Amino acid sequence: MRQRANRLSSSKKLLTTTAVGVAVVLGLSACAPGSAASTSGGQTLVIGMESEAGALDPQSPAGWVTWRVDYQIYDTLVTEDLSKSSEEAPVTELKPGLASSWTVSPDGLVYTFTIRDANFTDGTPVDAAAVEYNVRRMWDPASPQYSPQAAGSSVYLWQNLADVSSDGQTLTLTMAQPFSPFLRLLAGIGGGGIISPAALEKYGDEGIGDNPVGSGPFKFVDRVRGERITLERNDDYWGDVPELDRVVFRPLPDASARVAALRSGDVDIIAVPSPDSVAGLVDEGYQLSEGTPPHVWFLRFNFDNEYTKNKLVRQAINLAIDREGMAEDLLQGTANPAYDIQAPANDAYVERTDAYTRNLEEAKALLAEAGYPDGFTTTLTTSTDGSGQIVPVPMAEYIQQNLAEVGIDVKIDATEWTSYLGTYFQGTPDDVGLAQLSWGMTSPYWLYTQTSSSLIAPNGPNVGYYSNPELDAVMGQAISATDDAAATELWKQANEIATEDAVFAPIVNDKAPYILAPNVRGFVSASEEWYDLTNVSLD
Amino acid sequence: MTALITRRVVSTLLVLLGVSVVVFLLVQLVPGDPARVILGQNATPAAIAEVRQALGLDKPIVVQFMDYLGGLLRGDLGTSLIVNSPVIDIVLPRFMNTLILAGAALIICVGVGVPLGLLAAKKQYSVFDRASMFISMTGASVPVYWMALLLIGFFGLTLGWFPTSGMYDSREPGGLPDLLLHLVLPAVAAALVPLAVIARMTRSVTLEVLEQDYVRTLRASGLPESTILWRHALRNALPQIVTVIGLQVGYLLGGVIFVEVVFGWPGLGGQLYTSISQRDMPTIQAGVLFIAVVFVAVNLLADISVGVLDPRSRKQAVA
Amino acid sequence: MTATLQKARRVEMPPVSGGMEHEGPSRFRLAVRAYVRDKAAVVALIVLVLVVLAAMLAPFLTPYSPTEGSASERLQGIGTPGHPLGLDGQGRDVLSRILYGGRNSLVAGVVPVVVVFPIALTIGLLAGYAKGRVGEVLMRILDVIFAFPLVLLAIAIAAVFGAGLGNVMIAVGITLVPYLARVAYTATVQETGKDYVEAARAAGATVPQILWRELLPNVVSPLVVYATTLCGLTIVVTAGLSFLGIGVVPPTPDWGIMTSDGGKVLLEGYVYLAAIPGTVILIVSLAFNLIGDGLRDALDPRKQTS
Amino acid sequence: MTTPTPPAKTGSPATAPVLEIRDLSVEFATDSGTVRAVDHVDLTVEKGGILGLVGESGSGKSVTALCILGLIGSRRAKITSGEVRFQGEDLLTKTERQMRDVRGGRIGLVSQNALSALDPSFRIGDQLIEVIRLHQHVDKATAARIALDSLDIVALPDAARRMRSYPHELSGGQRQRVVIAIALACRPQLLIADEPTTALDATVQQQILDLLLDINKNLGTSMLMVTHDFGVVAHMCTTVAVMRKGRIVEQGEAGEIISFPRQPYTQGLMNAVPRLRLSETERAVPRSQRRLPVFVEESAFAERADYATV
Amino acid sequence: MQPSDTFLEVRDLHKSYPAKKGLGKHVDFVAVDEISFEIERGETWGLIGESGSGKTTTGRMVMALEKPTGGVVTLGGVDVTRMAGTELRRFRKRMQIVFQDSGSTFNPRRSVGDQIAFSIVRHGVVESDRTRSRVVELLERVGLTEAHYDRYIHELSGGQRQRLGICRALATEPDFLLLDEPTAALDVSVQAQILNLLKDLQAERGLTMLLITHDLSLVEYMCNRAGVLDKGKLVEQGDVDDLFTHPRSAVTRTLLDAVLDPTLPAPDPTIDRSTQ
Repeated sequence: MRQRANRLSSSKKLLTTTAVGVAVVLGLSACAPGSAASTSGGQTLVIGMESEAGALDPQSPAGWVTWRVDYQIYDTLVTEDLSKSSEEAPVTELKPGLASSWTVSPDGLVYTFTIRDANFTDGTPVDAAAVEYNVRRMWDPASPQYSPQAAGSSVYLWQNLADVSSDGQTLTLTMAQPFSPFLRLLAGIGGGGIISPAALEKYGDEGIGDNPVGSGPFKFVDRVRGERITLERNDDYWGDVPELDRVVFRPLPDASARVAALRSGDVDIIAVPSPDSVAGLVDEGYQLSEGTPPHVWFLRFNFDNEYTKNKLVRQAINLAIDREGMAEDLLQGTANPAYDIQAPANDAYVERTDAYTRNLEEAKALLAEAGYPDGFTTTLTTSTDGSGQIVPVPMAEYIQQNLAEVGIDVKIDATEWTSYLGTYFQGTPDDVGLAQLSWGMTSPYWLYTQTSSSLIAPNGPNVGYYSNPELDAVMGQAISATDDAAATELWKQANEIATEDAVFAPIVNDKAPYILAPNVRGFVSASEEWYDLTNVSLD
Repeated sequence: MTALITRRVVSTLLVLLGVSVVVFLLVQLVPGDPARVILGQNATPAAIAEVRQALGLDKPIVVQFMDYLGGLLRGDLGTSLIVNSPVIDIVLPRFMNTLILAGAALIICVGVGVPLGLLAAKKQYSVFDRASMFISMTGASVPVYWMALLLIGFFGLTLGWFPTSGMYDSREPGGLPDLLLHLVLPAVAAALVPLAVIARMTRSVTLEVLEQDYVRTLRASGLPESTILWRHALRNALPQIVTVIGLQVGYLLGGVIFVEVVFGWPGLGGQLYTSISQRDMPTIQAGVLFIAVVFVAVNLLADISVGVLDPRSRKQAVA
Repeated sequence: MTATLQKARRVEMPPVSGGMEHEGPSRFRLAVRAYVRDKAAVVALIVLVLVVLAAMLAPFLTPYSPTEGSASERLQGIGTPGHPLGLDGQGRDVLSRILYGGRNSLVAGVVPVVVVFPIALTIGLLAGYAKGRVGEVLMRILDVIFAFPLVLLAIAIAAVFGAGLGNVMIAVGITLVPYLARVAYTATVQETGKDYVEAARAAGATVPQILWRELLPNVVSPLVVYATTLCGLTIVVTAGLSFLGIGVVPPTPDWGIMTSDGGKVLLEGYVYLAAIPGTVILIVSLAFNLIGDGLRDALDPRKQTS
Repeated sequence: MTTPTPPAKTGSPATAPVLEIRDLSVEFATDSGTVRAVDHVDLTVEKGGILGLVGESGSGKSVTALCILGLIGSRRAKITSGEVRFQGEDLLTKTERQMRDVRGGRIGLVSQNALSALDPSFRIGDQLIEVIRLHQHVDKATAARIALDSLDIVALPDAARRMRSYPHELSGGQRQRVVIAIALACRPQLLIADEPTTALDATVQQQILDLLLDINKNLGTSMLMVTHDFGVVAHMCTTVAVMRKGRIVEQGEAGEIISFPRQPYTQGLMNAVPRLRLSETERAVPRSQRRLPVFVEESAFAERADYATV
Repeated sequence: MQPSDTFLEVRDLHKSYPAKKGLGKHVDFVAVDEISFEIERGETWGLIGESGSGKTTTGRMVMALEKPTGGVVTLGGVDVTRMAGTELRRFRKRMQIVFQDSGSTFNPRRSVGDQIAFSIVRHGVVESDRTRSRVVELLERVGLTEAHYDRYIHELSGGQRQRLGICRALATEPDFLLLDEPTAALDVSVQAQILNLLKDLQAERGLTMLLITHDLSLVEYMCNRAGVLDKGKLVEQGDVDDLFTHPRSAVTRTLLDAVLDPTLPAPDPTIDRSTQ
């Protein structure tokens, strides 16, 4: 995968990026008051998660649920500012993490990080060598610590890396070609978390997940599988020391059980409340916290399908779907209608209400123009459950009813989540016009993963067999751009092309609602799938 | 007697061997690729191939089975696809929790079901008999998870008597009292169906016993009905009741999955639920194996205690 | 020694003066009469017939589709005009879903039992009569399947085959084999030890004749009774599998799915959504149990008195 | 036609009878209506006497015997008239609690199925001790001693060791001895023996009957012997009552009735049985030409009789 | 005894069951120990014994329902113990059995007529279209009627069940009938009828019968010759009149003493005891 690098020749723009401004902000917030609650001593926050977390190894394959715990334990070199809500900052800002600063060479090939003077919670120092050790675990098959699982899960992050070296607190990463999404990818899930090499040596690949050691704001205490993961404050944290003494993550896979646990006071925060419980809970005085994470619940068109390969049909379908109705009625306002392929939590977001607002007349006209005045029959595949899928079947049924209004007869083929993922990534069968999934990143690079002709299934997530040389070219330029602003512009351009061609039908963006007990303070829903707990306290 | 036990133990071991074969085959039959399960959305063909090799999935199936059996004998049940740690570490603690829950439920089943059945038999055709049998028949027809939710709603939320989830308090995990408090609702929910079955079986077995000739001898000796029921009828019905209880343990171990999910009980059932949705086959394999082993063992135990309970089989008479 | 000596027991006859009927009513009529004596079983049968009819005639009983609804009308309770049982979370008519759902739930409950019945009967008969090595091997194989708790095995098999009504039925069916076969086996062993089998052998009957003419009628009866009660259990188990996401796939209407969907909002106060299908499952499974009890009497010639 | 004959005084001291049954009727509700199983029956057991109650299956003899102990037990049975006077008290008016003292304490029962009359799950000794302690309110050791005495009375070999045996470890005859020991443990004034030797071999039957005779002689226990066999009556009874279809057809001193049966039914019962010891004239007929007299025809179809087996 | 027309011959018949006593030590349990006797054509031979004496096992071996561990049984010159499979099934036409409890030998879920008809069809006794009328003839012969044909066994009284048992045994027109305690569970009046019936049938059809019983008076009534079985051994055999008047073995004497005759005037213990 690393070898299959983007072949666009690098541009010559020179730019050095520093993060001084961000550091200032950090310094200010460190002095901010908020110690009032911490006098009470034993502050323990209990979070009801929607499912059991996986291994607490940030470099092994895992979903958001796991990463939400990892995020509290591990630092990444670069991180996002999650202290601002989505309203304040629709797109999260990058800020220094374990790297206090960094430079990028003008050709965009060499990244030099200055590693912060910090310690892992096992007492070993954080230095560039430690970070290099982590990188080689994911990237270098020749290194003793190499793990295929870690490599497989971080493939997009390290695909262009050519070399890594360390010297004291300085880490140098050399790319085979410019890769503009790199910093944002570093901040996210999929390989960014830095583990104590001593702990990795001690516990090994299999043990580290149960004995996680990082340098984050909380340190791991214990884990009773299926029952709880307990973290406690890292008093020696290099950044803001959290106000909470302890955080307990409890897996409660059943939505009703989560709500019941919140009501009975067993937990303070719950994720993914069932939409129907939200209004009642708010009435009872519970707090609702929502954001706009990089999440798109969308349909993929199959470009091998007789009907959906027709652009007019794709546009007609887009126009026939009632996104407002779904968000408000079916989902009770827990999601926003999606007006772009990219999520709003993304620099390349372009709101295209013109392309996506419901218009049945126009949809019918387009269908007639395409030669299907009476509509046609096709299949929509989706899962019955799954991470981020909200309530896939009722949503699919909703779309089924919308499309029936323009004469399109949709058959729903719903399978259980893991089998669905398996078949989804094998590519969409010819007779299936629409395949649903929810996904998204704060990096616009996400568009590339979905539409590049080099990533057509089964070689990548482009399961609709979309291939557009024009789009490929623009995205290639965006990836190798060395100027952030220029890259963003290119991504927006790519975005427009995809929208115009109606590659997808984005439906909704999840608001990722959390319900908090009345006494929870300082919880912020930022434009990300995970959250920062350093500022959270209990009354 | 000794011969009988030996024979039963040997046949149980054979059954267990069969069980492990079935469990292994179960995984082989699952469509889809464990490597794909591991890597999820980020999977690329190269990464998948690499992971497959790391897991030994590229070996012939017979070799895989021998590896699996060898592992079993060493107590190695494989590595979880999702959590990347030895399955035994995941399954064993949760299995213990399931045993706690199932054990508590069993105590309720036996403690309530047997007396209920005895009394119903004693008062055959009375209002008490008909009512308790109707209720227990109803109990056997109620979907467990539905009952569990009702219990949560009423005793957990409306009355607030019991916690609704987990095994211990989240903030200050207490010792045994805390555990017992958390145990009440899930144990009751899990006990319901087996309780109904045990009550019905106890009733019919007791009725049979009460028709025996020796009961008339006992009555003619002037023994009070209560002594006849609780001492003699129970004692004679016990072997059959124990057999039924042994079989109900199977239902308990299977049905407990619903209870664990709804009550967030960190047991094997909840783990299986998670593992099934994650297609974590080694964990499913181990979990199913554990439960099957317990079930087989419990029934072996039931068989043996039936032998001990019945004086007639204690000394095998020469035919 | 045969046990005949012990078995001989004086049965005191009542002082009878009644004459004899020349032509008694047919066996079938007698069986019906024995069944009818059990009032609960009669009510249960009527209820079940009504439920089956309602499921078959669903399109005539309700104007609404079981899979389509309007999200703007969601979650309206019992007594909503036009929707006597209310609307569910997708604004679908609950009554329609109950009626159409009956088709799936009843099929899921009955078909596995009906399909497995002859298989289990054959296994049980052969194993029970052959005893010896063949019987031993057959029963050991069944023991292996039996070692897995019913729900768990159904879950595991459903996990292998994937979700869907058909797969669930296969899973449940496989799980039921050892249960039914055991009953058939036990009955066969018990009957084989009885004098009439020996008498048939003494009369020169061949093995197939003994199996078919002597044992079968005596083994089938308890098996039918047991199978009937199993139908109730399968409906509940199938419903449970749907709850775990490995049963019937939405939007297919099915009582299990409806109960589990309804369960999600049970604690939000929408009790009716789970209570209605839950009650229907309860009633039907109860009906199967009671019918089983009634059949026990009806199929017992000793209870078939005129 | 039922004329209750006053008990013959020959050889027995003139004292008040132990048991007097007057006008007893019992009805059973069956599917096909009410059946009167016991029809205005009068019976008397003299103190120290043995009354044989003889009849075929369904004649109501067992039901009559069980009525005395209040053990008809079936919900379908109902005593519609009469009284059962035991030592002057009417047992039918007693409460269940009072009856418990009578049962096992003052009246013992030896029931017909020797093989199944003992609780298979308890040791012989424990079953005896339980009854003894119930009625005599003594400690366990004393009860054990009394139990052992009882087993000695019934001549159970190796009684001390047998106390620790389970019923299945004993032979049929031994079991019946234990049943008798239980019935006798509290020295009842009356022993009801309901076909005590059915299912026992002929030799064992004789031993048991002789045991009962010894008990009658040595302990003075009065007995009600329910049987279908005139051989048994001839062997041990002082008086006899012949029952048919719920009624007493003939009653009187045993020797007299056996020698001169007045009722054809009684004659039939006696003559229908093949006899081992034949007179010379009987023996003169070739075996192939000998015939047993048949005195009653079976009903065409049996009716359900489960009520009668209480 | 004059040179006889032997129909059934039992020679050195032996049956032992392997039994485990303790661990490892095998002590075989001998049920029938080398017994020999002969039955003449048309005769009723009595086999006397108490429970556990081995008489039922002997009967089962004679009927080839059980394999002896030694010895032979010849019936009409044919060695029964050597037969198996179809040959044996065909041979069963010639020998039939009447059990103590004929009720239990009828399948509770099939009509009794059908079951009797089966024997007739199975052995091709008459043309198949005559089967039913043949069964009815037999029913009537044993004192039942056509109305009983479609009945189920539980609907009939003990005496009727026994008649049916006899009826089925006769269906194949056998030469030999084994009677295993045929009246032990019957009331005296019914017992008399059955015994008379058996006698009549024997005379009618020239049946050879083996009567197994513990009741000496039955043997006295039915048999000219008999043998006494004790603990698997045939302790004595011979002419009944002789056997019962001059018993040579202790067992026989005990058995004789145990018989209670109602009309025996001499040793009436009742009067003795009650006067003392």
